Amino acid sequence: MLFQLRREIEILKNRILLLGAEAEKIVAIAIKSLKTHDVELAKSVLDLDLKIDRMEVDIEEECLKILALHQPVAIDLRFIVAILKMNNDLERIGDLAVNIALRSAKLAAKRQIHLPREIFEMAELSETMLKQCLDALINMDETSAREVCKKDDQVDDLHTEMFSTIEAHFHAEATDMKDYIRILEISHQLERIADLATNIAEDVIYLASGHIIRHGTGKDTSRESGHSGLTA
Amino acid sequence: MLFQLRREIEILKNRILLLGAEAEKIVAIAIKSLKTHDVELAKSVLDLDLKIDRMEVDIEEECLKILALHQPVAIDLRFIVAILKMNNDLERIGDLAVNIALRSAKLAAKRQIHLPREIFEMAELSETMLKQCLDALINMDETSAREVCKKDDQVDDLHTEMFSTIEAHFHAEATDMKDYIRILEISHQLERIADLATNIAEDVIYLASGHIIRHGTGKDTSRESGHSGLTA
Amino acid sequence: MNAMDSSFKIQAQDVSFYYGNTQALENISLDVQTNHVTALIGPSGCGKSTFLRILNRMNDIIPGIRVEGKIVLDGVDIYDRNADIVEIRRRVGMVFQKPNPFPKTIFNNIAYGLQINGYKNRSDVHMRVEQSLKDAALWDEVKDRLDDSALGLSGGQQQRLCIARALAIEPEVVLMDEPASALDPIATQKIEDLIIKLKEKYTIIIVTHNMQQAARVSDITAFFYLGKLIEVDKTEKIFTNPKLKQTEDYITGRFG
Amino acid sequence: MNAMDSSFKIQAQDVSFYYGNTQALENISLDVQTNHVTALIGPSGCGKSTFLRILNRMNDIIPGIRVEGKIVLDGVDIYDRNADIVEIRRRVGMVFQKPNPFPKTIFNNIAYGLQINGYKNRSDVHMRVEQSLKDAALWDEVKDRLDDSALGLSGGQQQRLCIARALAIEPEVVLMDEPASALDPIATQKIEDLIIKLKEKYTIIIVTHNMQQAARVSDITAFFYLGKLIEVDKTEKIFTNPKLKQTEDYITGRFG
Amino acid sequence: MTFARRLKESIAVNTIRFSALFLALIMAIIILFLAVNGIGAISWDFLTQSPREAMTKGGIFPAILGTFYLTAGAIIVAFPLGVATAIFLQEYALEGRIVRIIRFGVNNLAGVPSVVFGLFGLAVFVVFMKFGSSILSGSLTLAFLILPVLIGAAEEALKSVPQTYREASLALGATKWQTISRVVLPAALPGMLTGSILGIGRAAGETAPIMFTAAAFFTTKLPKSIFDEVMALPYHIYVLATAGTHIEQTRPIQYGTALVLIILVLGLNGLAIIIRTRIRRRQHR
Amino acid sequence: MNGPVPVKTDRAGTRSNRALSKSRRAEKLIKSTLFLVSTVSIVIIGLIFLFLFREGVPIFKVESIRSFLFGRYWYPTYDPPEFGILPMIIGSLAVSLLSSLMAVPLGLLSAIYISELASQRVKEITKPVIELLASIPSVVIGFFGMVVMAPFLQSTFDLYTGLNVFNASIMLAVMAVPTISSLSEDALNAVSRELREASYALGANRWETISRVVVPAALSGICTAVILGMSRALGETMVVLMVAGGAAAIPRSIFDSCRPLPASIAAEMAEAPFRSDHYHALFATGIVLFVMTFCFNLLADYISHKYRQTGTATL
Amino acid sequence: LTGITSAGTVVIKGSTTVLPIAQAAAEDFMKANPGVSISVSGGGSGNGMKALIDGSTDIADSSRFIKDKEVKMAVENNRFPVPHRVALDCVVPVVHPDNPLRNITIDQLKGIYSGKIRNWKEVGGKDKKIVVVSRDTSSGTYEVWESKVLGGEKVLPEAMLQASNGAVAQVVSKNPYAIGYLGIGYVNAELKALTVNGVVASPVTALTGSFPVSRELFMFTNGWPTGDTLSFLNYVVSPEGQKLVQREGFVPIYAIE
Ligand SMILES: Nc1ncnc2c1ncn2[C@@H]1O[C@H](COP(=O)(O)OP(=O)(O)OP(=O)(O)O)[C@@H](O)[C@H]1O
Ligand SMILES: Nc1ncnc2c1ncn2[C@@H]1O[C@H](COP(=O)(O)OP(=O)(O)OP(=O)(O)O)[C@@H](O)[C@H]1O
Ligand SMILES: [Mg+2]
Ligand SMILES: [Mg+2]
Ligand SMILES: O=P([O-])([O-])[O-]
Repeated sequence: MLFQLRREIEILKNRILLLGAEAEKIVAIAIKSLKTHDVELAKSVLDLDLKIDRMEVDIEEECLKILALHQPVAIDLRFIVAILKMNNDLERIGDLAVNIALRSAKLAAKRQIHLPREIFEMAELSETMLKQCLDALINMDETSAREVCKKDDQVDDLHTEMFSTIEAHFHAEATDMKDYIRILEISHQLERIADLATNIAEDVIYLASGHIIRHGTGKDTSRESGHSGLTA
Repeated sequence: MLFQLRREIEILKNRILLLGAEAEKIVAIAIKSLKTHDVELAKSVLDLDLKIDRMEVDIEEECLKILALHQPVAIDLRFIVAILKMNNDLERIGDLAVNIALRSAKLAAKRQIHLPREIFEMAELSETMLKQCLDALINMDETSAREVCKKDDQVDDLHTEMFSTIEAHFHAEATDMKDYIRILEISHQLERIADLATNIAEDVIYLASGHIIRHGTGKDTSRESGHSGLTA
Repeated sequence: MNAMDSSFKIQAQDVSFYYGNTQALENISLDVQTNHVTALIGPSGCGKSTFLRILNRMNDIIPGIRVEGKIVLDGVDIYDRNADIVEIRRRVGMVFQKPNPFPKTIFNNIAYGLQINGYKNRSDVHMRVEQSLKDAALWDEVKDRLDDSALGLSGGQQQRLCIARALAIEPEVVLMDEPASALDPIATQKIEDLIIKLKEKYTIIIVTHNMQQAARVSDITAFFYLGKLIEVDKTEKIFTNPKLKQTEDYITGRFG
Repeated sequence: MNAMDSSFKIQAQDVSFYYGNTQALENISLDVQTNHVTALIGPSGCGKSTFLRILNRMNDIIPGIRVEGKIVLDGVDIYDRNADIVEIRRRVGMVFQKPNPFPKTIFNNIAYGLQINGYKNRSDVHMRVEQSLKDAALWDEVKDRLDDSALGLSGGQQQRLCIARALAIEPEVVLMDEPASALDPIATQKIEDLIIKLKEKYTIIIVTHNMQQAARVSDITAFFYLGKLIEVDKTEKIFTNPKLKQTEDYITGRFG
Repeated sequence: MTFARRLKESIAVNTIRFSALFLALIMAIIILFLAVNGIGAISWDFLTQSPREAMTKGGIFPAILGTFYLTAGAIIVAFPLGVATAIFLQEYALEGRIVRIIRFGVNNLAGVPSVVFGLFGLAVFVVFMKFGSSILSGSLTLAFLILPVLIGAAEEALKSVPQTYREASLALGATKWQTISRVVLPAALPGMLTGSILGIGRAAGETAPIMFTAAAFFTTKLPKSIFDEVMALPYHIYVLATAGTHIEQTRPIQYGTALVLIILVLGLNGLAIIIRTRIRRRQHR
Repeated sequence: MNGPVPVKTDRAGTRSNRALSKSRRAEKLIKSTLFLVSTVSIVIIGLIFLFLFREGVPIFKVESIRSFLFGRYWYPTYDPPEFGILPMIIGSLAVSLLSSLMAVPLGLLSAIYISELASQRVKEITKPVIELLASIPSVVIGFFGMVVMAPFLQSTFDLYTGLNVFNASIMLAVMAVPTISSLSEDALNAVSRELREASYALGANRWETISRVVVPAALSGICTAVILGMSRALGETMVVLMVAGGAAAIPRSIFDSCRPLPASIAAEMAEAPFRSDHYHALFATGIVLFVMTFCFNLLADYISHKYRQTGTATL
Repeated sequence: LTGITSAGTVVIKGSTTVLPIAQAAAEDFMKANPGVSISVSGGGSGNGMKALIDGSTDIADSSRFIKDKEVKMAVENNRFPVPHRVALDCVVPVVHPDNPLRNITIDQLKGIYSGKIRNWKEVGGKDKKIVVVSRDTSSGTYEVWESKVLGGEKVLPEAMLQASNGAVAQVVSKNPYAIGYLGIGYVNAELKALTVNGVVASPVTALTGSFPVSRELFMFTNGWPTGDTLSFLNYVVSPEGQKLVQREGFVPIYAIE
């Protein structure tokens, strides 16, 4: 039963879920700091990010180790490769959360600034997406992963709206332009977090079905029950 | 001599270099379009990006195939994993170049806008870095890869300077704020291209030496000539 | 039954095989592509060797066997009553699990097959011996000792000699039953590299219980289980993303 | 020479070995950690088996051998003049390449070692037979046929029986010389899984020429070449990032 | 190891050693005794002359020659039969009733006491076929006596040719007979030769089968046809030792003849053993 | 084959059909020739049976089978003659059993010595020497027994005669030991080294390994060796003819002389008038001897097949 | 298919008693006639007769006269045995030289051979068991012994039956307790010939018939011999031949100087 490989994969799965949890947490903190203008909170993400970085390196080494020692094929191989990519994505999410937090720390000084409604909608959406894609990973749930992908469009739309919203506010309030740029940047980071969650969801789909759907290239042929191809 | 694996790795190397070349090209085009205000040129990156996306997917599948069929270990395994990551990075560079081009297309309408000197410096630097990291890959040249990493700091500094520069201009000229945001965003993309080039350089270092130096975690123990460790 | 197709060298059509009363193969249909390496994998006793040996009627020497269905070689059923077994075996060469050079000189090991097949002219024979040794990537290692006993060669060299011997009579298909399982890793590599080179000229079918080997050398992989052909597909497909759960379970070791 | 260390079960100190006049091992120093699996890899003839068989003095059977250096088992040199070979072999068990059950019943295969080592009490023997079969993950498969001949078992079962036989007399170290090389992939998996389980209780040293196997089962890998120990390190290090180019070349197949 | 275990081992091992030594001693005594007593009688004349003066003088040349004819005749008949039978059994026959019967025949032929062969030869060749007591009758009797030895050796030789040689040859498009004649037989031939040498040794040493079928007490003239009787070494020893009026006077001749026979037979066997070790060594390479 | 009719041009048939059928005919011819030749053994066995019976059975017109087998007196030339071969049967059994008692332990132990204890050098010498001894002609052994052993025994043990069961048994043992030793050694040798190593690896010493692993694993081969050795002793002619003494009475001690079956045949065949009752009786004695050795051989065959155990595991 | 008739070849078979005579005669005859090849085998009188009947020998030696049954069979086979008396023989009781006994009576011999006398002391020797050595019951020598000594009694089963006169000589000469009997030609220094009823076995007593156990030795041919066979037989009965008979220890058929 390839006992050892099974065990290693189980461990790896746990670790990536832990990393996912940390990524959720860091995003949540960053957004909370934005909402609550809590500079201390915002600064706390830095430590968390360091931890995430370490976890990412460890997971990558673990993947490499598994590839080298157990030489997985088929589903196992796809799993490791997917983990490798998710790992990268989750680490990026950590970085993005740091970006958000740094900006919200700057913004915190200026409580009067109006944070557009959309930004919170986006925040909420991307948090959900992140949660959902990790759940999809746990359950190898293709359907739920596909939902994540759909939600990404909403986030993109919201981000596009942001420009107009911000511009409107900008002209109306004429506050420090830098702050608006910051808000825009936060929106951008959220959009990217959503993107990365989508990537993860795509990887889950790939894992569960064996199809790459990224870049819209998904060649959708599904499993058959008889035996295949070359014979009569 | 594991003939087949050698051959596959050779092919893969060529493909990643091709992809690298395309990435250089798309970045160059984007920057040129920015300089020359050439909307058509800017739009041409979209096709190129599509091509890059396809190449990326192919390379990833190729890597997967090699992992599955040849089950490389040690240097060969590190190479494949490094390629997997570079592949991702190069594709991202393509995306970033598209972003630049899209913004430069928007800016093209407004020739009067002053593009800060730094942006071209950054463009030049990140182009160089990209070129250099790909050369480092070809030659497995750790030294040159480490130079790339150093240059990244310059780019980061330039990007930070950009904020002030832009603010200064902004107040002086009071043009459309959107345009300045665009310029800022372009600067941001360039900074990210430099980051990705650095990533690639780091991967080259990893490949050549076996050490992960990303996130400053490089555990630097170098090869020995005697035999190691556990014994007396 | 599908139509004859010239890109298929051998077509097994609904083949069943019996050792006495025990059925060893059940309705196998498999088309072997010309100039490809086809690997047969599966757990021990699943019928890989049996199937392979059906293809050149090597099983005929076992008493009490029965074949049903058709094995079509270039459009002709080799189990036809009028088929010339000897000629079939010439066209469908075979390399065995353990290197088995004849206890003759290196030269005569190869010349034997030629003489049997009517090569009389000495210089002809010489030429073909040299050529086949070159094809088998052995020429450089043995060219100065053609008159030494073949038994003095190392295991890996012996196996390449056996391959050369099979190639000398210009077969169209080469069957290999676990050709590297008796060899150490380094000799195995040489054989694997050779197989990949040989497919330019020959159609190769190889049985291996080393899945990694199948992965490395073959273009097409066929997975047998309990006498049935479960799945056959491009090797990279089988090893990255097989269609059937059974195959996936086998190659990832979730089996048994 | 380093000091005795209780986390090392066996310490080879500057060991050289000769078959008559030919030197097979040259100044090997290797410390084997307690409750770890140590794998010995290297090309054919590099001295893996020789080294392994030094560790329980199995080489003593061969005439004309000579050992230099020290092999220290729990702080005591086993090549000391006063060493009790029989006792050493009881403490350092061995499992061989080809499954070699005695032509006795399953039960007696295991009981033999116990009786020899002075277990007289029948129920004691019974208990230990059952325990060791359980340890070797074979109990469920054979518990209803303990009185059948061991030769009726499949290859994989036979090999597990041999492992059980070795475990029954409660050795501290288990040496395994290519224990799965005669087995099919599925039986091999079972043995590999077993090895990993066994390391909780035993110190295991395994010779294998299947590098993947070494990668899968071992904690520490030692690479031998031409009678020398080239590199020894954590297995994951050896297989992802070995220190020496020679090792890297061997495991990536750039060798020879 | 407990003391009891050690003691048991050393007693057992020493008993075994002692028995082996004892056996060696007995054998050495017999051989040495014959050699010491026989060596004096052996001379060039002894080997090349006929017996003279009521066998009390002269040599044993007719007996040597007769033994040669008998064994040569036996091997000429038995070798092809043995090899052909072995080939049939090993290469052609499918397991089945016929093979079982043939094998049964061979196995039992091997166990037939030599005196029964003598009876058989007497009844069939001498009497029934009217060959009389002659080289022909004796050779045929001996041939059937050694046939199982030859079949056994030839079968072993064929068996030791790896099955894969045959498959390899067939896979090259050789016919069955080509395979046998060009691959299998050459590989098996040394083994078959060893077998036939062993057969010769056996035939040369047998007395009972030729007693009624071929052996003459005395003849100086060398045989002219296969229908002549001949003297033979084993029989010569027997009659010298048990018949004749001058037994004590012929004692040296008896020892000498025994020694010659032993040297002949052991020589042949030694040859077979040497060939066999050569072959084994070659095969092990 | 359920294959349909072959398809048009037959590439597989590049050789002309005539050549093909010719070579097939040749192959067939070779096969049938070999078959015919290989039946020779069975024919011979058949002939032996046939002629033994043809020449032997007529005696049973004169003497019942029972009184032939169990009669205690052998007076073939008296009037009326008595044809009881019980003394001969018992003589045969006595010498073969006694010789086995000597030869089996000696042969077995020396085989164990050669295969298990002797150094490679000693082994390389002793093994062929033993095989050589197995081929010493029986007449030579008989000669030795008669000329050397008999007077020696008689004077050493103050016997009435040195030509007796004991002497014959010793000489037969000398003949059988090499057979038993050599065949047993083969059987021991066939026990794989792996099996021995397995035992050593469990902490067994040499004697434990020999007695509990090696010998049991070789037991069927050893049994076959012993039975074949005994069968050889039973059928051996010259030794008993020259050494057993020739008394056609049931021996009462091992120092009595006796007349085993083969000796009786060999000694009297020459003198018996052609196709006389005596002649037939001797052939009938041959039948008895033949049947006895036949049974031994069947037994050996049965044991070697039934209990065939290979030393190594079969995969 | 009978090979015996080939020119220049004479085959002789039969009695082991006559064997030394035939061998010696053949040797000398061949020396004188190098063109002739003679082969001599033993086997016993019965065997010789059998060979004569089935035509596988030219001359059948016999230590007794042909039996009725054999004549009948010969005639059935169209053979006509012709006896040629070639020598006389005494069948002499012998003991080991160490045996103090010198003389023995026919009755004692009968007692010993029929098993009624089992100890030497009963005939005046040491207190030792008598080891009885006899010829095979089918031999010519035994037949003489049976008729002249045993007189219809059966030889005791424990008697060591030997296949030839030589063997008897061997056994007796090696065994101090043995008694045997054999043709006078086989008596040698290692044996002690006993006088029977006080009569010494010798050519004279044989010729005169005073030795109780004497007999005639024959060579039988099929019909009147011709060619080399005839010459050989002539040689045997010629004075030179009879000298050989004497030399071999037998009694010539006529007195020679
Ligand atoms: N000569 C034979 N007679 C009877 N059954 C046989 C014979 N050869 C093989 N079989 C049976 O046929 C089945 C298929 O055997 P085959 O040798 O083809 O398996 P395989 O896939 O080659 O296995 P492996 O990997 O062990 O070589 C097995 O169950 C085997 O026991
Ligand atoms: N009994 C022996 N006598 C002499 N030389 C030997 C003996 N056994 C092994 N050798 C030699 O010692 C060297 C090491 O042999 P060893 O069996 O230890 O190699 P190995 O690494 O186990 O090889 P493999 O992978 O083929 O089992 C080889 O060169 C071999 O030829
Ligand atoms: Mg197979
Ligand atoms: Mg080894
Ligand atoms: O051999 P016999 O003279 O006694 O017949």
